[in-house]
Amino acid sequence: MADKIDTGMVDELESGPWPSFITDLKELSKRKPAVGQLLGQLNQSYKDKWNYWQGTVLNVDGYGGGIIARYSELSQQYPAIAQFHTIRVIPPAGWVYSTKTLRNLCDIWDKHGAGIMQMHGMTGDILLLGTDNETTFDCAEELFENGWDLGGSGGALRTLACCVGQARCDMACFDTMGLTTHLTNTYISQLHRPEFPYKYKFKLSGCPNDCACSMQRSDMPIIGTWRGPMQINQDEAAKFVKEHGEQYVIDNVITRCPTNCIKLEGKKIAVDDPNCVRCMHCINVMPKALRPGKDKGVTILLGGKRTLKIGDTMGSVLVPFMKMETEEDYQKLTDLVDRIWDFWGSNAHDHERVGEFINRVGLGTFLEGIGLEPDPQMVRAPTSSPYIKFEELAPSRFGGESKHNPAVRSEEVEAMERAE
Amino acid sequence: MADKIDTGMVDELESGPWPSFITDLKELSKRKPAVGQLLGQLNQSYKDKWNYWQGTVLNVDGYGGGIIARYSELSQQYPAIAQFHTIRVIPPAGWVYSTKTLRNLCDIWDKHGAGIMQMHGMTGDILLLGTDNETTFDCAEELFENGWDLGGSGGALRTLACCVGQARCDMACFDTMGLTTHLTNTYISQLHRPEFPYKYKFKLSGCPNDCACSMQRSDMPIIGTWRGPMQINQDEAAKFVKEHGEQYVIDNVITRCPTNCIKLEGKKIAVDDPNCVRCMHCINVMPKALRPGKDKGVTILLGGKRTLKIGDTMGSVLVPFMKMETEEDYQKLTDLVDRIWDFWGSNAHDHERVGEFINRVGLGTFLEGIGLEPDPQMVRAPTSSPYIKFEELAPSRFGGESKHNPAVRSEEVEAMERAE
Amino acid sequence: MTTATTKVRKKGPRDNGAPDYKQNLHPLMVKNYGTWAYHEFVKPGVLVYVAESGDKLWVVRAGSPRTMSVDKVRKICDIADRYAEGYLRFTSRANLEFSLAKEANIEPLIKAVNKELGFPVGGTGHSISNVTHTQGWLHCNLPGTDAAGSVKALMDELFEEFVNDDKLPMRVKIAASCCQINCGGQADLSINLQHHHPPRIKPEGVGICELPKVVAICPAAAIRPRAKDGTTTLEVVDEKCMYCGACHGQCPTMEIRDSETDTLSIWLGGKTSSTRKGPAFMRLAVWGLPNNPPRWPEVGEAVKKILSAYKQTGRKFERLGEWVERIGWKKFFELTGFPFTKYHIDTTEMARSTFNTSAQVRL
Amino acid sequence: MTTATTKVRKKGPRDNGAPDYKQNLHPLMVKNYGTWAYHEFVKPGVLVYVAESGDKLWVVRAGSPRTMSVDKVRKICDIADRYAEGYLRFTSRANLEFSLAKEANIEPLIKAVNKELGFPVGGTGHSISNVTHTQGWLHCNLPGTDAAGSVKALMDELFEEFVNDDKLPMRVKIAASCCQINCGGQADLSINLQHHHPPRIKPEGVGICELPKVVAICPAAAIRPRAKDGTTTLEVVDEKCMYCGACHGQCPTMEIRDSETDTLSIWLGGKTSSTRKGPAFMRLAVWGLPNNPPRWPEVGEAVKKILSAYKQTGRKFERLGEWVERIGWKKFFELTGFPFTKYHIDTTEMARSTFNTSAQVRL
Ligand code: SRM
Ligand code: SRM
Ligand code: SRM
Ligand code: SRM
Ligand code: SF4
Ligand code: SF4
Ligand code: SF4
Ligand code: SF4
Ligand code: SF4
Ligand code: SF4
Ligand code: SF4
Ligand code: SF4
Repeated sequence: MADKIDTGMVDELESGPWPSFITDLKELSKRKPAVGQLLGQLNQSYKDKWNYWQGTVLNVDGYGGGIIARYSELSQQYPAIAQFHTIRVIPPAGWVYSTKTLRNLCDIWDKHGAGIMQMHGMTGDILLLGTDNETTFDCAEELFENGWDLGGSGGALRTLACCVGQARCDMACFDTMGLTTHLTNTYISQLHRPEFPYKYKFKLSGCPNDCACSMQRSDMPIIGTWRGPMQINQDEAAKFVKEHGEQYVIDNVITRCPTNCIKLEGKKIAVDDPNCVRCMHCINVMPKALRPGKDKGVTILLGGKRTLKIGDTMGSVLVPFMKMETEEDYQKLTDLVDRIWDFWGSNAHDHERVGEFINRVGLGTFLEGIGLEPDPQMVRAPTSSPYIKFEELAPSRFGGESKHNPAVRSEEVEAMERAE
Repeated sequence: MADKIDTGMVDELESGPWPSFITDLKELSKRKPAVGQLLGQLNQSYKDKWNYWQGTVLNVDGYGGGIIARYSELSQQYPAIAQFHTIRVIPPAGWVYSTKTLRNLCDIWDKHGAGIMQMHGMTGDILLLGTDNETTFDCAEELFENGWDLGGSGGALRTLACCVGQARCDMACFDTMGLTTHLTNTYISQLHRPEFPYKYKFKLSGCPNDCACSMQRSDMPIIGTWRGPMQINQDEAAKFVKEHGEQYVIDNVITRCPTNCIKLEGKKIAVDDPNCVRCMHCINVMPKALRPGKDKGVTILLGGKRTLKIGDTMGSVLVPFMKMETEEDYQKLTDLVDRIWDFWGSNAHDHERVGEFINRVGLGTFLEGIGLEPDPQMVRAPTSSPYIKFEELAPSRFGGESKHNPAVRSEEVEAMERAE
Repeated sequence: MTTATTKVRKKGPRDNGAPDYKQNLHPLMVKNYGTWAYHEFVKPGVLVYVAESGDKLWVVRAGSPRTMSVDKVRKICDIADRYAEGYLRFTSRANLEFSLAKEANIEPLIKAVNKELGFPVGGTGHSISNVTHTQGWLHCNLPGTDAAGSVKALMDELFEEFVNDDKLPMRVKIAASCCQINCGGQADLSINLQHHHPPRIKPEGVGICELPKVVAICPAAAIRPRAKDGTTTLEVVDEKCMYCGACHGQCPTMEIRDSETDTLSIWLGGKTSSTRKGPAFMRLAVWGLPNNPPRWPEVGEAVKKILSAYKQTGRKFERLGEWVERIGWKKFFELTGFPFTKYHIDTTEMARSTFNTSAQVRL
Repeated sequence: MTTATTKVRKKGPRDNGAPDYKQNLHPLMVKNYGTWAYHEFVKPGVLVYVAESGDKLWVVRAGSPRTMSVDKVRKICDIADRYAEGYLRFTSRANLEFSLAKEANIEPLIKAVNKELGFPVGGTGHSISNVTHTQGWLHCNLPGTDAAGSVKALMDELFEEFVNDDKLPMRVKIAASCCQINCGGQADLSINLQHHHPPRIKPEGVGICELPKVVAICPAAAIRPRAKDGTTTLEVVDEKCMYCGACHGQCPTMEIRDSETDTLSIWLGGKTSSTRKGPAFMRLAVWGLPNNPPRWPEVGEAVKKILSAYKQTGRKFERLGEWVERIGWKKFFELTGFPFTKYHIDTTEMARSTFNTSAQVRL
């Protein structure tokens, strides 16, 4: 059958210096006919500028997500891909593998599926492309046997992602891999069984460089930072200035500081630490001379997501600083997460992510809902609108009236109404 | 009667180093009983924290505005202020007076009114406080006889305001007084007869320092600027550097430039003119060394106002640069104004200022409506939302559909509906 | 009422337009119009302008209460005639400016201004200039507080900052507004009235206004007509109302003020100039200050607390809002001791644009 | 379909959670965890990390197509076993990273990666790293274009920028998304699909989805139920619809794609790092590019035009968006020759926050 398949258009993707997945998959198709048919359908898509997948839902026993089911509309022509599902698999935190681990995955997948892997999906999962309704289950069970687990999908916690962090990076301010693993395992049930209004993503970056793209691609970015003074090695600083020249340092370090808080005093670097906003720039340029401070922790943000519906949002500061080292620190974090999920879970609309929910109810109300004190670091600047409802200042006859934004504790309101 | 009036509370405003209007008005009350009664009512307001003025409308023959009519709720007690109106009078542009002019005004006002003047109102008018239904007319007629005219109120053009500009300021890039006078006289009918959806204010500043507060307090800010290179006097620059020291210049000039486009090269100042955004800062600090460029003109903006309803707005760039020297330049400006008034006038809601109108219909649609090409200088940055309706790219079967924002040419829509 | 216009009387001309400014310019201004080369600060309240022709014009600025008797204005004219060639102007902050052809006239003029008018000279350079303000109880029909009076009390407190020009990092512009309509401008620091509940409708008044217009003006669509005893009256949906007072301006029946609950708020960081980062809006700093005539001491205290922190930590040429931005609002609240509350957090459609969407924190 | 789950079969454990990362770390990473002192760039694609202990770890990065056969992944393992102590990792941009205890292994490893895998080494420093992308026609049910294929074509064009680390002012992150849902991230430069009309409802399909859910998901409230021939179907109010495709994700019947009219747009200036001025969103730069498989040449051309302007006028450490901000969008459009149109002007609720509300202009 393979030789009958037209791949004329996708063949054009075999030339050029960048590695071609077409060439690789063609090779694979020699022993996996489904892959050949996949290339055939893909070629048809290229011709027609049209897609031929239908999506539905398929669940492994005890799981409410993790499988992205696809049915081909061209199954007449390409029966081997009539069903062609993706299994999302949770990777080790930070996408680190021993060859043993990775070979084990390859073996299981070669046995049960089409043998196409994506390392990794945008959320961070290992994506295994190409099972049918039958092999999905067999594959999943063998994955489970070998210690693997399914990733998230639907209105659930999604697979977490983090940067390489302390395993290898000199900038890292907390144990991204440790916390990612801890949160994954603590919330493994929320990850597998969709019970949220909509998806919820954590991404963890060891420092504000945010190599895990947490700010814009996760509902709850957790970003490493430090309190107190930056570490400065003046000898290395002097070496750097000598090597590159003063003008270079002024043009590329001093004038780039967002708060104008770093100075070159002779060959010495002086940082006005209380005004340093931990933007990382100077440290990035002079990593031998400058390092994050010693009292490390995290900043916790909330509400990032990509476009759909209200447009892109970024995380915004929720907790400016939290230590993140001990059991108790982890406990404090999961307590906060629980309160957020509780309030969001009971008050959000269907398909409303936590950032959209905050947009609707207001950050002030949200903070009350989760029991967190307002902090000026949560905002760039206070409101410029005078239309504010100060409950404390309302006369008693108007007292207790609801705020500018719709009341979120709708249960209470209903109860009050009934009592009247 | 005067001695029976309680001014106990406002008397507290007679102490202290700042000049007291109470003292001044008390003096005046000796020959103007109404002023004494005004102080009495004011004192009552201080006691009760309550206001006792009712407002209505009063028009001078042939005028639709210019008088702010007030009736006292305490007229039983204070009959002399039963009617106590304000006459708004257009000042000479830039609030310049010869003593002859000013004495003439004092004389007319002393003759017909209570003799209280405010120099000037927030919009820029001369405010004459204290006439009744009768004297208002007599006063107005005598003002007219002497070349004065009434200011604006209601849904009309308001009295224009401008900074001192070229009359005395070394920063001025166009003739603020000349243009203010020209616009006032060209549009005197629109100023006197409310025919707009709502008020319209011009404020003119000779340079981006905006001493006339045009950005935030006028619908159409007109701000002086220049094209091409800044004028630099390197001798004066060197003197300045010598006098203040290099560090001072770096800290107070170089690092304050918003686009990082000014440098100190030895004792010389170098400006990367294409990236200079005419913010004025460096010129303000070194007015002898630096001056606006020679090819002067204006930037025209649109949409500023204070809080009411949608919150504060600022003007935003409409025409990045226009020469403003000749008859033809003036004509080009009034043509533009006419088009704006036409489009806004026929499509805005009642009580909708031009900035609010743009908010509702979208700037793109507005530009089409007034026949102006989009210019990247109108925005800080292009949109970040992918939800855009590219009419050119819509297939013909969906062609001609209306845009994201409600169609503004509602007449056309109606006509089309009727045709069906 | 408008019947008065029908009375037969002699009619003056109409549509005169603006008085000719050229007739009102100091001769040196006419001569050097558009060719001024530079200026220098001579001393507080006094600048000198040098024209390309070499001519010099000295400008003396005096603080004015804005509200004046004709008699006071005539005295001003007297002084201008004596020392300033018979010309004067007012500034955009209602200050008085005399232009002098002769340097020798500066001191005599200052003396006359101080003695004969009782006005201080100052307001230039890095000073606190006059407070721009509104009508208040003197003339408007909407105010919840006084304007001219509260400003007089405040300027008494800030007098030293007016008559000096180097006590502050940068010039400070203050404004005050007497109702939420805010005729007072944006400013470095502004004191504004704040209402705290929806308008109470005075039932006796409902007839006097055009109901559809009142309904239409509400930006929150909170007003709706209601049939009552055969006639139509209005009602306000409390939850929707944002206490803006737009309806009160349209119809006195919609009483928004409340002498017991209205308070004053302090807003910071407004800026209209395009210098450096450009114009900015004011932000809520302090709320719930009592509306306390005749001298509003709590407001004066709060303002001075803020200015004192600014004086201590502001950098030269750094406007009040730029200072707060640099040191961060966290530091601002620490330095001044005012609380940061949930009410400081924006709840409008633009709220998200005010959030700290970065990991930039001060720790 | 789900009957399959009822089949009797041996069940594995459940809720395993994440594999233990510690088992998968290179020994030097375990030893020096959290105590890395600094890093240095050795050459394109190669960095060295120095720990406080003095240990050195060499990291070699290789470009990967992300979509790979198990056979390819096994070859990767072979190489890691030979030169990298049996460990490897993937980056957040789907690149491959080998960690080496021995400097001497660098060159042999690079040779093996090039030869045996056909992968280039690079993507570090001021390079263009791998393009993050989405499923496209390979697996998703919603795409209007392909992802892996168009990215392969683009990376062929940008190969030199990948294998060098000093051809650009700063690192450039590129992303691509295959429908308006945008699973691809924000990036310095992103190529995204754009729909141009409301969904056409496939009448035959309306039964298959829960209508209330479809109605509810629409952010513009553009979908409403309509009775037709006794059953309920849906209709879209064209004027309200913003072509977002949210309904298409909910129900395949709401066909939003159109092979004739869908186009590609280029967005610039996304940034997630909090460096300097902090994170930023991408902005529309170029629209209406044809969706032209198999190699999308027009997109490659446009991208190169932008990058060439950036290379010429960007300053060191200035991300793409920071560069445009500094030189101004006016200059950007001049340098690249793309037009600025009314579609570039924001029309959302936040529109006003994108306007140039200052007199700051470049003239
Ligand atoms: C596979 C993946 C793209 C890829 O090739 O890497 C993907 C694919 C899909 N995404 Fe996604 N998203 C993927 C990462 C993302 C990301 C990026 C991220 O997580 O960092 C985003 C943007 C960030 C965010 O969460 O907003 C993203 C935003 C969406 C959205 C819009 C959500 C929103 O609230 O804006 C949808 C639509 C929805 O959820 O209704 C969506 C929906 C989908 C669906 C499930 C389409 C659907 O509704 O049927 C796609 C399934 C394709 C398939 O056949 O496998 N996907 N999706 C990524 C997940 C792989 C993994 O698990 O590792
Ligand atoms: C007199 C004056 C305050 C003062 O003491 O200086 C003033 C007083 C009033 N203003 Fe004002 N406004 C005055 C300048 C302003 C300014 C400042 C400016 O023009 O630079 C603003 C803010 C800028 C702007 O235009 O937005 C201003 C924004 C308003 C508004 C809100 C308009 C808006 O769209 O946001 C209203 C309410 C309205 O128009 O419905 C208003 C309405 C009023 C009324 C007419 C109240 C009313 O609706 O009955 C006040 C009459 C008071 C009286 O008894 O004279 N006044 N008003 C100022 C006019 C004097 C003059 O003509 O020179
Ligand atoms: C006289 C006046 C114009 C007028 O037509 O009336 C004026 C005159 C001058 N202004 Fe102004 N400004 C005047 C109101 C303003 C205003 C509006 C206001 O106060 O409400 C502003 C905008 C404020 C804002 O942004 O909110 C204003 C923003 C400036 C600036 C920009 C400051 C900045 O960096 O943001 C400068 C430049 C400077 O300070 O170096 C400036 C500089 C000047 C200079 C030095 C310009 C010159 O070369 O003559 C003038 C003398 C300054 C002095 O007071 O030391 N003037 N100036 C106004 C005096 C008001 C007063 O009595 O205090
Ligand atoms: C390996 C990786 C983390 C991981 O866990 O996988 C990583 C690793 C490093 N990043 Fe990163 N970044 C990685 C993705 C990112 C991302 C996310 C992305 O690419 O989607 C970002 C955010 C991009 C954004 O803002 O949109 C990112 C923003 C940075 C920055 C901040 C740049 C800036 O100034 O804005 C630095 C600092 C720098 O460049 O000096 C940085 C610096 C570094 C350093 C030098 C940190 C260190 O000391 O080890 C690492 C080697 C850099 C190199 O490539 O030359 N890394 N880095 C990711 C490699 C991706 C790839 O294969 O190309
Ligand atoms: S986010 Fe920071 S800690 Fe993590 S890899 Fe990037 S630079 Fe290193
Ligand atoms: S980390 Fe950023 S804010 Fe802090 S000193 Fe360095 S450049 Fe400035
Ligand atoms: S706006 Fe400019 S020109 Fe006008 S007075 Fe102020 S500094 Fe002078
Ligand atoms: S005017 Fe402003 S933008 Fe231009 S060089 Fe001077 S400081 Fe820079
Ligand atoms: S702020 Fe309000 S009360 Fe004060 S003058 Fe303006 S409209 Fe009247
Ligand atoms: S105060 Fe404002 S929001 Fe409330 S009813 Fe009146 S107009 Fe509407
Ligand atoms: S961007 Fe759209 S088409 Fe592409 S993977 Fe995501 S949901 Fe599917
Ligand atoms: S494309 Fe978006 S806006 Fe249009 S109907 Fe579907 S969900 Fe609604």
